[in-house]
Amino acid sequence: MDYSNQIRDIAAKLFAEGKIDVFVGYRMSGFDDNQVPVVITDPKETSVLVFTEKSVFNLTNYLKADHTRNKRVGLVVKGCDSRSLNLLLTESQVKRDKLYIIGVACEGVVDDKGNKMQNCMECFIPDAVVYDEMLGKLQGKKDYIVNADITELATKGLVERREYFEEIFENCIRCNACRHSCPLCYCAKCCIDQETSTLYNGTNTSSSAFHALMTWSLHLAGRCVDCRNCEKACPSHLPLHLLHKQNEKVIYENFQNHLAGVEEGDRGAFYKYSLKDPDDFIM
Amino acid sequence: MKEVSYFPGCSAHGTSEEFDETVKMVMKTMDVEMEEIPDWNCCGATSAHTLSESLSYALPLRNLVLAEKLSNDTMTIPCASCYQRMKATKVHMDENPELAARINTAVVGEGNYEGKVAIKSMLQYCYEDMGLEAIKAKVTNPISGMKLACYYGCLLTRPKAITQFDSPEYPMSMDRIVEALGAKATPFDFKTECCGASFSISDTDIVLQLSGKILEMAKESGAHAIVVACPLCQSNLDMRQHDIEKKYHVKYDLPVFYLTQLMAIAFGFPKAKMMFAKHIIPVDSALAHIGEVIEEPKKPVKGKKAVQAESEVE
Amino acid sequence: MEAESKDKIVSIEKPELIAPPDWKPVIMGILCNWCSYAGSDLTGTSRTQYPPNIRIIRVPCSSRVDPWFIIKALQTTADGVLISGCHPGDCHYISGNYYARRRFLVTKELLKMVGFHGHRVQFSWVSAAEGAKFAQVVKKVTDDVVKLGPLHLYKKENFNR
Amino acid sequence: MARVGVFVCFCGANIADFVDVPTVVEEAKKIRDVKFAIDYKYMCSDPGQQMIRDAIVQHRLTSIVVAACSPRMHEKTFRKALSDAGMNPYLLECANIREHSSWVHQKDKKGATDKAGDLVRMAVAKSIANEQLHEISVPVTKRALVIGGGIAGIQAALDIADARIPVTLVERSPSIGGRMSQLDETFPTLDCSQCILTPKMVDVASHPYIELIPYSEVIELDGYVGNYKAKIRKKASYVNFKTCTGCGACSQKCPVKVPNEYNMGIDKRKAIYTPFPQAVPNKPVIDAEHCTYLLKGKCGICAKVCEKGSIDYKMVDEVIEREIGAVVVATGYDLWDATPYEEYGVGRYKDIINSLEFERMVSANGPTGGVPVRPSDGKVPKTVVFIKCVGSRDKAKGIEFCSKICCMYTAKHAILLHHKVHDSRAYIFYMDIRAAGKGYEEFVNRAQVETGAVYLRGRVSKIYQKGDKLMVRGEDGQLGQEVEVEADLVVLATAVIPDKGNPALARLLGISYDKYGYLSEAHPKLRPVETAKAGIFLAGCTQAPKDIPETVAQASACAAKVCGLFAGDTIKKDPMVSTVSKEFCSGCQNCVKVCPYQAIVTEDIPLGHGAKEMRTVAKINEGVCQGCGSCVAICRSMAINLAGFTDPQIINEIVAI
Repeated sequence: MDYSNQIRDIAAKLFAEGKIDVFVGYRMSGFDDNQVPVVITDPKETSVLVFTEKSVFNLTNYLKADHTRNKRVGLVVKGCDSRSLNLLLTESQVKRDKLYIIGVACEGVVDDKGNKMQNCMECFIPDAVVYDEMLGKLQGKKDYIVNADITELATKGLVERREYFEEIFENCIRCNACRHSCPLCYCAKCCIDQETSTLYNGTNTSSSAFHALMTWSLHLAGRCVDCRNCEKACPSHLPLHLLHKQNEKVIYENFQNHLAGVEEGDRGAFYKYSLKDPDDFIM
Repeated sequence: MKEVSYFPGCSAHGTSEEFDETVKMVMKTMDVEMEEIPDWNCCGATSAHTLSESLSYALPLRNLVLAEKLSNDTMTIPCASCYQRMKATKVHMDENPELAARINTAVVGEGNYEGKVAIKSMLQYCYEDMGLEAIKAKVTNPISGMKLACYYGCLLTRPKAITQFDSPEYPMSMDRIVEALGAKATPFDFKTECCGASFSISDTDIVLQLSGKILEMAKESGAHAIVVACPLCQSNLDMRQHDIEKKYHVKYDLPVFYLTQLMAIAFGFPKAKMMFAKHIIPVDSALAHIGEVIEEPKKPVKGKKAVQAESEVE
Repeated sequence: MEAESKDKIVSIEKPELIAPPDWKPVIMGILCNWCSYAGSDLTGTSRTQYPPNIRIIRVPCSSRVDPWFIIKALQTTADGVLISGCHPGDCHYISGNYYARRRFLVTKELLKMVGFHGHRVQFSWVSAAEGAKFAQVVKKVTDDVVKLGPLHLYKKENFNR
Repeated sequence: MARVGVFVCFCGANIADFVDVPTVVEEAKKIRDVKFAIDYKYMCSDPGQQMIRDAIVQHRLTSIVVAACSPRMHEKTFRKALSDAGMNPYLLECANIREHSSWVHQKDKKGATDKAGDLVRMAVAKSIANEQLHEISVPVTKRALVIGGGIAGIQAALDIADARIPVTLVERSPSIGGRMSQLDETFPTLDCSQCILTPKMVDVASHPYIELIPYSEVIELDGYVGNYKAKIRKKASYVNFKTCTGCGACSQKCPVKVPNEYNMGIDKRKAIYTPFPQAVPNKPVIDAEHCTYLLKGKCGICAKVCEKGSIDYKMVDEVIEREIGAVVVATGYDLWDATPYEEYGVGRYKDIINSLEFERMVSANGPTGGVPVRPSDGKVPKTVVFIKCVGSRDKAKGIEFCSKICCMYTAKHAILLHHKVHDSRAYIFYMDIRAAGKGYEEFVNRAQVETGAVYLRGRVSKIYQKGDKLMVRGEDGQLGQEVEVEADLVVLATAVIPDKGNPALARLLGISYDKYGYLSEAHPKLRPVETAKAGIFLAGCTQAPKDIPETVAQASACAAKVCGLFAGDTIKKDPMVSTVSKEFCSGCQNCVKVCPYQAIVTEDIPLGHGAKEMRTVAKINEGVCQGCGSCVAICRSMAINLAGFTDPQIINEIVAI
């Protein structure tokens, strides 16, 4: 999977035609063979653009930043990225007519060690769902698979699960990198930072981490597209996807197979309802 | 060439041999290969489900499991009662996994029921799978001139939840088929009334009363004969007709045909093969009407709603 | 797991934690104003008795309940949470309980995954006419939570009063 | 620093017997912010309230907690006490220690006392976060919109207009009158429906405060209570009502015949027509679906014969707007289509008719001149079978509910049949006779005794034709026998269902409807004429099946509600509504989506201070907001809060104990 040349050409063309002000893509990090996102405003710089299976980050995160806000932006999206873009569009955070989207039929990206990422192995929408131009051979939708870690956790006992998560929450240093890296965390001021929320209270104990991460994952429930920007950003290497994938599983199984951002106009599972939603857990 | 599994049921090898024979003729004409379920057993009929619920499902289930071993996706059954038992078992098994688990163990050794074979009565198969147009295309000897009262009986369309076919109260599928053969179906109100069914032996008087009413209404509708798709209906209406006439001092003289018999005639098979000799009421008078021209009544019976929708210009 | 032995109650999630002898569970009950709060009032007027462990908070509608109220309650004061609203279709605000129902299911399943027993968070639909049902629900939740023992998970040791 | 006063009530023995009140007071005094705590025998009594008023002044209290009965009981009383002492009434919190403690823990005084103490602590904690709130005043436009011109709409419009409040009455068909105008005589008095209805119709047309807009439909309703804006589409009538004299020459000469809706399709009307002779307004309209000129461009006879030149083929639909303060919905009922009763041969036999068709036949101005006839051959029937509950009370084929009016009108039909055809006999198959009402039971008895109607308790299982008769086979449950009646005519009392346009209308108005399509009232017992949306009221069969007196009563009730709403220049509203903190709002508009009242809209504000670029944020219309809090809980930015139930208030309660 290498679309570097095509993307360079498209970006150069878009600049030349005056269709965009900014292009968001990937470049080589310069230190190793990993890639980092790059925001290009100078048409001459398009030659640094690359796209391979090392292009892991979800670039829609940059649409909420000041240097792209209200500008005409060209960007590259994979299947998962395009789903978060879909949500940003319905949630009125970006305007479709200001975007030029290069969709990629993604074959999966790899981690630092070169292994295919878990979310890519379980990916059910590899092709971009919203785009102006498509690169690569369409792969079509696949069946939803419950995350392997969630399946494994379900086999563990209550105490074992508690111990496992207690450790996770203890290791959280409340740096909020997960929030900043998440394309769907665009609030003007995050609820955890608001004085009235009494969520944070200035401590970084497992207690406040528990509260913050649980609330965060519930705010992303039915919206998370499993791009794993948060996990890549986490300095403590916490398996944050567990929280999101658990919610995704519950929502998929109970709410008419809802999957975030797959359909145009989707807002996430909590902003609609069905009369057929499960009721048996309620007395 | 279509293929279909075939469950003849006990009566097809006895009282309703002519049904069985003509079904085969019709199927052959329509290019349908029938494959009889090997080693089939009794469906349990009316008796099993009065004795034991489990038994009433277990007996048909064995047949269903055997049917699944054949490669066909549909099984057709001429007898309305067999059809009813099979279909009821299928519907209950599909909807109630607990029951399915319990009954499945009863037929252990034959394999597990998977629910992959559709069950259709002969009438349903003709109507849905063959199609009116295809039937019409095969007619070489139209039976025009015959006025026929189509009698469905209790089981072919009822209960709706089980049969999932046609209207439970005023079905029209058989009427449409006989019309495709060239005959005229009379407006017959008693097409789903009970004929007395199994009281035939235990309390004949009831049968005489109920079947008598059916015959009376069929005669009233102007029919030359009755068409059925169920062996028991046929035997009650045909065999008991003389008794009924004697008891109520009336004369009906209404032969009772199997649908497939008439189809076979229309398809050009010789009368001699229809086993009409097995009928109690002679069929010749009715068949003599073939070729007559039916005068259309002046006022066709028409739905009131249909009239309302039209507007006219003076 | 057997939470309750002869003379000591241990937390089901944290077996090393033993409840003090005078331990009484606290259930935080969040009730919608129009159905369940009215129903709980009816329980009172009809003098139907139930265990005194529940502390009731009134909200206009079950859809007002933000999942982090549940999290907050479990983290601070409560050993169990009961949330109750109008029956589906009866919501005073037309559709609030349908939205709430979705959030509740996901919240409960998430809490279960991170190590809370499912009985810690329970939901019910209690109409304004179901005073007796409310008493039964409270009794059941209280009994359940007593069996689970004290909750000592992610407790905030010194939260602001 | 908060200064909270706590007032604990004995409620006689109600609380004091099972809760140790002095201990609760002592516990309350230990709370940091409580500056004053006291108990009293009856806090709600005048001396009790005086204690609160005195303490507020004396101890400079900033919020009040009353630990007594349920806030649903006396919250208003105590708020008033605060108000009287010059304090904002919304600084009150009630701790419900009676319904939630003393009454439900009568065998556990310690448990009850502990709980009461905790409830007080929670209320104190909440009250600290209480804010001063003020009732919201919403200006009112004093004009009512009545949708539907049947008896319900007519009565509501007249009653409102008599209070000198302008009314706009919108009717879908060319004339007002509705179903009642189709009836012959009415039970239980047998007075002629036309005779009592037409004077009211004329009143509507001539009333100075009523604007009658016939042949039109409401297509849009925006706004909120007191301030609605309605769009009404006036269908093109192709007749200039201003110049038309209603002479009727056009209808006489029109060559196109169309089934007459007014007579249930029994006879024909013309393409240009007035629905019936007493129509109000008595002006014809052209039915565009059937007019030859409008369809094919040929004919034009009506234009030729009209001396006034009132025919205007070029007329188009017109949309008009009205600003209104309240809406009365009175869209009436329809009859259920009995086709699923295949065993009755509905649709196959012409001589099976429904009750409204029978009603038209026996009506003096009906198509048959008041004599019932068989549709098949025009003969006068001698034996008529009436079947009740066709569709009603039938889960399998029809609808579960009882249509309420069929028992009575069937008895009436039996009497009318007897009046019109003296040697006839009525057979009535019924499930139960539900004749609850003034003079109703007597009326049914009269039908049985006077006319010799045969009441057979049982269901009909089959109808079939024999010769030119319909054989009705049913069960006489009282004899336990099957019976067969040889009938000339069968009349089905089919179920009463709401107008099929109700769901669409409900969505347009933003109100709810039940599974049958009946519009839902706010409370089945205590608010039967209001809807959940303030300022929209229901009259007549649009809410549930009703007879005429009930319909009229409900219509008048609607009028009283409308008049009450319009009594002042503004409407007072509870201040428990949501507000948006714009600086926190991220503009995702999920709140717009979940709001059941469409109370949330969006507005554009500058991106930053003085910035030219704009961003979109939510804005709540406090006039429409009902205070459910759905938007608050789904707002991830925590930008919305609900006054009276803010996050700090609820969190304070949670962490208080």
